[in-house]
Amino acid sequence: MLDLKLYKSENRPTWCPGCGDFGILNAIKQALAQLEIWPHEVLFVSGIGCGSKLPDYINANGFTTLHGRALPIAQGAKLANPGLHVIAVTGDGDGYGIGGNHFLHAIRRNINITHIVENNMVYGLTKGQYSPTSAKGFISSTTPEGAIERAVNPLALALANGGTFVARGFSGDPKHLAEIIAQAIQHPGYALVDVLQPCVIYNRVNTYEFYEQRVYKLEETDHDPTNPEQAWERAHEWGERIPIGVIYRETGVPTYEEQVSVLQGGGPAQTPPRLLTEAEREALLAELA
Amino acid sequence: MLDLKLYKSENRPTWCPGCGDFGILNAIKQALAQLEIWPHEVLFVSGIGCGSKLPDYINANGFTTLHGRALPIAQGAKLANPGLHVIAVTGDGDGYGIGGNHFLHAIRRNINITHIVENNMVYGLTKGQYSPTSAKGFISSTTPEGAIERAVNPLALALANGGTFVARGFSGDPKHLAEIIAQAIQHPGYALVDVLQPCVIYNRVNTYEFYEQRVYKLEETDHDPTNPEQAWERAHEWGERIPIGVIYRETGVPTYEEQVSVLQGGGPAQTPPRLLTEAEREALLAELA
Amino acid sequence: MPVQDLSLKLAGEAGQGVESNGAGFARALTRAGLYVYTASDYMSRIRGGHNSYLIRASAEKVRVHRDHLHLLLAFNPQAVTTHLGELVPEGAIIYDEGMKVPEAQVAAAGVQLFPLPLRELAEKVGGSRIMVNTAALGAATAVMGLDLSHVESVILDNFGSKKGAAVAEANLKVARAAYETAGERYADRFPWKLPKVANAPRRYLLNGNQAIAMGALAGGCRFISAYPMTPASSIFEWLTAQGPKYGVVSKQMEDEIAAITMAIGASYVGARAMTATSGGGLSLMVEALGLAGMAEVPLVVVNAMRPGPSTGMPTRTDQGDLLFVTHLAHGEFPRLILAPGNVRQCFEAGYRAFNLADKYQTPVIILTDGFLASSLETVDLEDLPFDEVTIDRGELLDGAALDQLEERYARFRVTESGISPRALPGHPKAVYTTPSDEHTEYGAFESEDAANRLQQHPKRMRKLETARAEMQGPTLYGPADAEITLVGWGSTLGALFEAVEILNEERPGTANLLHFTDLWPFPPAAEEALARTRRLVVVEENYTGQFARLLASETGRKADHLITRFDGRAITPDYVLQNLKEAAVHAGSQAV
Amino acid sequence: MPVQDLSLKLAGEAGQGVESNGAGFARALTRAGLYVYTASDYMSRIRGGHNSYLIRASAEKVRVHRDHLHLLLAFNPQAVTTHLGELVPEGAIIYDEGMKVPEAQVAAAGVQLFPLPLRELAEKVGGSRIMVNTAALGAATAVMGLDLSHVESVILDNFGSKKGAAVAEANLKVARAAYETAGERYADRFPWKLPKVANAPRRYLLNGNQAIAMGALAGGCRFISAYPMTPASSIFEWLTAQGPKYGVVSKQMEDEIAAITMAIGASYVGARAMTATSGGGLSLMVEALGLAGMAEVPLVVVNAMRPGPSTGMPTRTDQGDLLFVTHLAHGEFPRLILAPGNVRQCFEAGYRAFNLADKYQTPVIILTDGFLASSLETVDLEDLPFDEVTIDRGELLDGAALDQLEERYARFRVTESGISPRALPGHPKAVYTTPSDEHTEYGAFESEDAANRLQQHPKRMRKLETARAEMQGPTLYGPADAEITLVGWGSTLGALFEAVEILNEERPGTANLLHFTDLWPFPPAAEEALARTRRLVVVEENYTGQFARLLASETGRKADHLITRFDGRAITPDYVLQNLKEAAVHAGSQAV
Ligand SMILES: Cc1ncc(C[n+]2csc(CCOP(=O)(O)OP(=O)(O)O)c2C)c(N)n1
Ligand SMILES: Cc1ncc(C[n+]2csc(CCOP(=O)(O)OP(=O)(O)O)c2C)c(N)n1
Ligand code: SF4
Ligand code: SF4
Ligand SMILES: [Mg+2]
Ligand SMILES: [Mg+2]
Repeated sequence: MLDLKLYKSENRPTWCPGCGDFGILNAIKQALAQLEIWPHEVLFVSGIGCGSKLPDYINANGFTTLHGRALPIAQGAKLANPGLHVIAVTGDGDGYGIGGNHFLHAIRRNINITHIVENNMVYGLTKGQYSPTSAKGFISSTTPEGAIERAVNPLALALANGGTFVARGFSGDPKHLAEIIAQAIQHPGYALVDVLQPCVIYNRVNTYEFYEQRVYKLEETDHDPTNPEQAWERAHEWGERIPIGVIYRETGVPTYEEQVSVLQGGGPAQTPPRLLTEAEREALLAELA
Repeated sequence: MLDLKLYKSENRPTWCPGCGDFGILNAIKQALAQLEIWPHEVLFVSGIGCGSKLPDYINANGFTTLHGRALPIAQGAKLANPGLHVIAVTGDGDGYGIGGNHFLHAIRRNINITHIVENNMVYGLTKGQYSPTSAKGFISSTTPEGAIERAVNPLALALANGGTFVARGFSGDPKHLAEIIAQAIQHPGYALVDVLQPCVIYNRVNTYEFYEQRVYKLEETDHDPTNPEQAWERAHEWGERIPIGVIYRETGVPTYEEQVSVLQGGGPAQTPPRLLTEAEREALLAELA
Repeated sequence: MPVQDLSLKLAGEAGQGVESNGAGFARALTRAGLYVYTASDYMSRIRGGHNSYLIRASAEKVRVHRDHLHLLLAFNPQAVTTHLGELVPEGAIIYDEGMKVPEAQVAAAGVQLFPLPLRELAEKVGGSRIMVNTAALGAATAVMGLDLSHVESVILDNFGSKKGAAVAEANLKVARAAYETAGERYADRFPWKLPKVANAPRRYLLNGNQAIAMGALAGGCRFISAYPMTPASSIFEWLTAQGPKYGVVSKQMEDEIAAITMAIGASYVGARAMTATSGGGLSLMVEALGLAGMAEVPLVVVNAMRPGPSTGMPTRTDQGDLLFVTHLAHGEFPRLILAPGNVRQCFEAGYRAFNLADKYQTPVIILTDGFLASSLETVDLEDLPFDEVTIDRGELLDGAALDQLEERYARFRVTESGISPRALPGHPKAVYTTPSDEHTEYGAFESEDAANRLQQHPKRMRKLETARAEMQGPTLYGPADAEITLVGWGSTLGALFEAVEILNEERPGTANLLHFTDLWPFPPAAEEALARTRRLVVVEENYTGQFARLLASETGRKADHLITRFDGRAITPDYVLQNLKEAAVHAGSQAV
Repeated sequence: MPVQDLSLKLAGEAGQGVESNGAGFARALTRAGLYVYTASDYMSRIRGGHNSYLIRASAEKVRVHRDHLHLLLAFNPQAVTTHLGELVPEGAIIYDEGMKVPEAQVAAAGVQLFPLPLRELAEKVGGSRIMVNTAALGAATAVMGLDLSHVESVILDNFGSKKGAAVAEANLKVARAAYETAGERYADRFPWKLPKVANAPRRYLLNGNQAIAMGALAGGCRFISAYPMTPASSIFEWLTAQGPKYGVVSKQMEDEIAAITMAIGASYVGARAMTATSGGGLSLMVEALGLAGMAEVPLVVVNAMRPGPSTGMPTRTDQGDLLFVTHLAHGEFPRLILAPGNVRQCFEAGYRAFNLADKYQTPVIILTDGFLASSLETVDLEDLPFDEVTIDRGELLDGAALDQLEERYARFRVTESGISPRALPGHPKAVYTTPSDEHTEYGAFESEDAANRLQQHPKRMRKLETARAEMQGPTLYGPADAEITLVGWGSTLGALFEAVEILNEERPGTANLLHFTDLWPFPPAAEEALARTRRLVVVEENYTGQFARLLASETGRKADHLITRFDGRAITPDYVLQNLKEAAVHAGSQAV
């Protein structure tokens, strides 16, 4: 267990007081400390949004990128340097809205990264428009008559697309969340942690109270996370009771990088580029003669 | 039943002899004739790819757009003029690869369009790279060691995302396909018809023979397309036996347009734009004084 | 001692209501018969962070804010330290008497302190600490010598129906109490008073984004699909809010690509459709803009600029997208670019863009920026010229015309103007396809034939030449013959206008202003206008002097001097004057 | 009657192997000691449609193809009608004697018909109709007076291992049979012969895309993520194929946005990473290019141009993206643009781009086009200068340097050059963040502070000025003092070079060529080079004369005359000469 102070950034979070993002930040630090991952051994890649400011508030390598594009950047970093722990941090708009396509394909690609989604079911940073996970009927500046679409169910999507680690946490229970994040980091392959995160300013529906009254821990039930049918069922439970914990875990699936021949000795960022040898040049030239 | 000749285009298809796209074209004409939809009453919106050339080969309104962007264009056309039948036609790369995000969100939005995917499990027009639906291990110019990702399962994705009409056809059985397409057009809401389409040049795996040996029709079984569990199960059947037909159908779900107040009297393209009345101007100005 | 104008600023933390109270106060001043101009300054965060809101008011038309303040309403200590330097001597700071302020420093600046029991009044009289703002505004009203009635009317409007009469009543009480206390204590000590204007006509307070949206609505826009992005979101949100009343379909999409392509789909079948975005959003829309160009689909896109590159400074202002917009997308196609300079021009751009898009069947881009998007301006009725709005759909064939069609309909008929008569899908006589590939007159794929390409590509490009003839401006403000000509475009209009006024007041004939709103195709009148100028000083808000470069490539005329600003703040008259004086010294001002 | 050069064309339907046989024959000619240049012409479809493949061969270096043919191998009747006009008098057509040809028309053109039992030979001797191609090539070899051995060696290479010796054997037999028959019947009647070259050094046949990819590999590129798009795919496919041997990670992504952002991620942690795309793909990459600019991530992007707008003409060529690439993305950031003109310059651009990207920590864009991407050129060893390849990572701090760091590491340190020493993530002494928002020297968010912005934005932009000093060219070809100077960039090099040669042959001193490969930042040597020119004729493959406009805005020098081509075909020497002659008459040539 490393010292939590290691991860203290000199920048003070600009989140609103009470924002669920604080709990997520704490849980992440907790998980890193517990797994003894040093700040220089991890790279956070985030998008744009309230939650995506997280890398600024933790002492660790960080890259705050573009709205929706954290996942391919994280995957590129991981393939180039598999020695780094790569953690993508996105909002719900970021990860499931504009970034939906990368989400889809990252799941089935199974590169060994962790994806933490700060799912406040609203667009926080741009001041309260509805998001893909907003409930049907959610009223916002762009849905004055209430959201019409069926909300995205990220867990079901991940399952439908062959995800190998699918979990949900709640920012109001950072200890439990830290536990899930630690498992996600340890999981070999793409690991989704969807985090229920109250936005105390723009989401008056999915509040702390809303969740506190509903969430229950899967570990405290007889849920078998290796059973796809049970996972599919739990992924659809949303109402009086909302499950948190590891919904699904498939073991023994090789990661993407394990299946690429040239990555077996490490990634290209781990050795400095070099000039071609005489033999290599000749081989290339011979093909052209 | 209208005369099939109505839909005859003066342009000759440039598809390779034997291409599965011919069967799809025929099935579409058949469905239109059967439903008595005249060429001017329908708008085909396609992407870019071999299959997306289809609007050029049928006498009907057509718009061949951008790779991956047929769905939002089709949705915009439908919302602006709900009087048109709007049919989106895309390839698998087009619809599930680059267009994956629009696919995701079109499903849950449930605008009343039909989406026909010419799923040849390969990139045809660009000469044979693997696609999101290519089987794991598929060898192509960009996957010389075989595709590593788990293939996209479009049916499962549509189900996980709240799709209300999810079907699969086979271009080698255009009569059956026409039947499915006709049902899809009649379905109120977003209707997905994923079509197994052999590419005789670049896909040596998923050939006519491959399918002919495997496909079976759901109508000929006791499959209940209104049962979500059965649908989920059938969506995952892929191997010795491959189901075609309507996998899932949910009735009674209002379309998106039915839930938008201003669309109740028709769409904005159906009435010419007009100047504001005195009263309207005054109302606007009053808010600013 | 009456002044022409008075500037005050509200400043405090985000979440303290700086912006909403500032806007309310600006409305009260407008109702008092004054002209106001506001400039807000806020951070890319929801709570916390320092925000400020400047209001300049005058009995005369105000076109821009200035760098100096007469009055500061400080809601926290940081407000004082941050803005003290902006206050003129004898200017004053209104603040809660419980707050610590650096008195010596303030005194050294010659600034007065007007402590007041704002919080106490809010709590005791109003029953809630939130009303500290109301108290401060009541106090400001008093020291500026204004009638409280206008503030009261705004309070009633804001709370009257919404939050119930009780809240309104409490706010009214707080305002009056502060008004009285401040009036007694400080009214005499504050040297500036706002005039009481009798019988002013009704005037209107709105920002550039509202004006664009209203112009668009007036021009028949009935479809907007967008994705939220500061500082463009308010166009989308305004149209969304008005939607149900006027039949506007409004759709937030999954991303900007979906937003613009959905608008293309809507326009393709005949709706007047638009989207609005900024920076990264526009970058994502590039491919679709090329599609609209090739498919000849009318399309209106608003790009509200903010400092880049990339995420940059989301809540600030900039004019750094000009050359990007002029050249965006692979290949070549006609596009039109309008850059309005004030509320009136925003309104005009709103409806003109739709007429131009329909007429030339191609994308029209309105370039605005964070400053113009959010600054409130008081305007007269004539500046919202609803009467001038026309709806011109160009060569659009209606049902009757199509019924009479004798030959086969050729959607992409080659014409001299480049404009091909357009039929909307749905008529039996005009069944056609539109490929994004090169195509024939009838819309058949033809990405091979050189002869066909030599017909269609120039046909499309000729629309640009046809459109050039109706591109307006540049407009000359100030004396026809001046020593220097300031050249600007878009939102710097107000600042440059006033800079010219000041220069000519100091010494008549010093300067004039050549201001561009229509940027592309480059207006044909530019060359002649330039020919009559002497020393050319281009002023713009970017690093490389993009307009100066465009001017050079289009007219061959190089700027003699370039004044730039790229720190995310709007150019003010003061910035221009100072740069002109410091000329070669200051970083933002380069001899070219 | 020996000639300097001989041009032949294979033509038939897509799927008839026109391209693969053409490429094989070009290789045979190269092995025979000749220089070749090829130009293929194919449609955006997989089977059917008319394809052709032109090969120009000579004992001297060949830089481009010409508009005329000496020999046509016609695989279907359409081939004859389409290409008859290209044949010079006494030129000949080789075709199967069963095929109908318009004899009168051919005769009227002074062209000879060489019917042969190609199909019969293929079927009887080879056992398969597919070998008709082989038969035709055997026949061509004979009439051109070439030894069959080189064709035989290529057949052996192509089939020897792959499809088994039997197939190779059959093809060899067919080739020889056709060679003999054609030799007997027609060799005497064909007036041109290719020289037999003794002891030619080993030479290499490759296209521009292969050269870029090979240059990149030589320069240390070990990561490519891309999305297929004609005509860029072959770069990606070549590196993918070589990947396992050289340790290149290659990844096809879900779209171009994912492709470029994945490359940014790989480069961020230290790999030399690239992507390659075209048209619409580049349009989709715009936002990410801005990110790389802001985040100061080295990145190499190849854009292979094809005619737009939008999907346009996917299999054709164009130079229409220049100004788009120069200005793409909102806001301002430094980018470098290289536009190689031939195989050698492609190779050089391949590794130079990586050195420049690392040195300036910003995107470098290689502009190529459909023509350069796919035309095969015979080059000498010195044109693939592996020995000149260097790997210069610029100010990259290695582990040792970081170990010794004494102060806190400032990733975005403000320096005079604008370049900040870079550490890769992973070292305990250099833990830092990079926001796409404006940021401090240490990488903390700072999208508010004006003073910080005034440090960081100019810092980034200064890199452009630093880089300008090492931008190469333009290169002057031909006499220093000429009546007219042709100005071109990128892939038109060969055509303009030969046009100048022809002009000066006709009348010495007529013309020279100023060719640009480094386009942005605009090379400082341009002004001086231009000062020594007289009449300036800019030649480029787009409609609006984009380079001419860039030239005007960067140097103030306007072109005297503009020759453009935008029908998707490459500019040839003939096109230039004709346009110069017709000057004011021809559409593609405008006085400006
Ligand atoms: C391409 C692009 N489009 C839009 C934006 C504006 N934007 C910034 S954050 C955001 C959404 C934020 O929502 P979410 O991802 O859920 O994060 P949250 O703020 O709720 O944590 C948007 C639309 C942007 N920065 N870039
Ligand atoms: C933005 C963009 N990227 C890439 C391409 C090139 N491209 C054209 S079609 C295609 C893929 C075709 O595959 P699919 O969608 O499965 O259609 P198919 O040809 O197999 O019918 C690609 C990558 C393009 N036209 N536009
Ligand atoms: S707006 Fe919502 S999500 Fe953003 S910081 Fe505030 S509480 Fe958190
Ligand atoms: S390449 Fe494949 S998909 Fe394309 S036309 Fe040929 S057979 Fe059909
Ligand atoms: Mg959110
Ligand atoms: Mg396909």
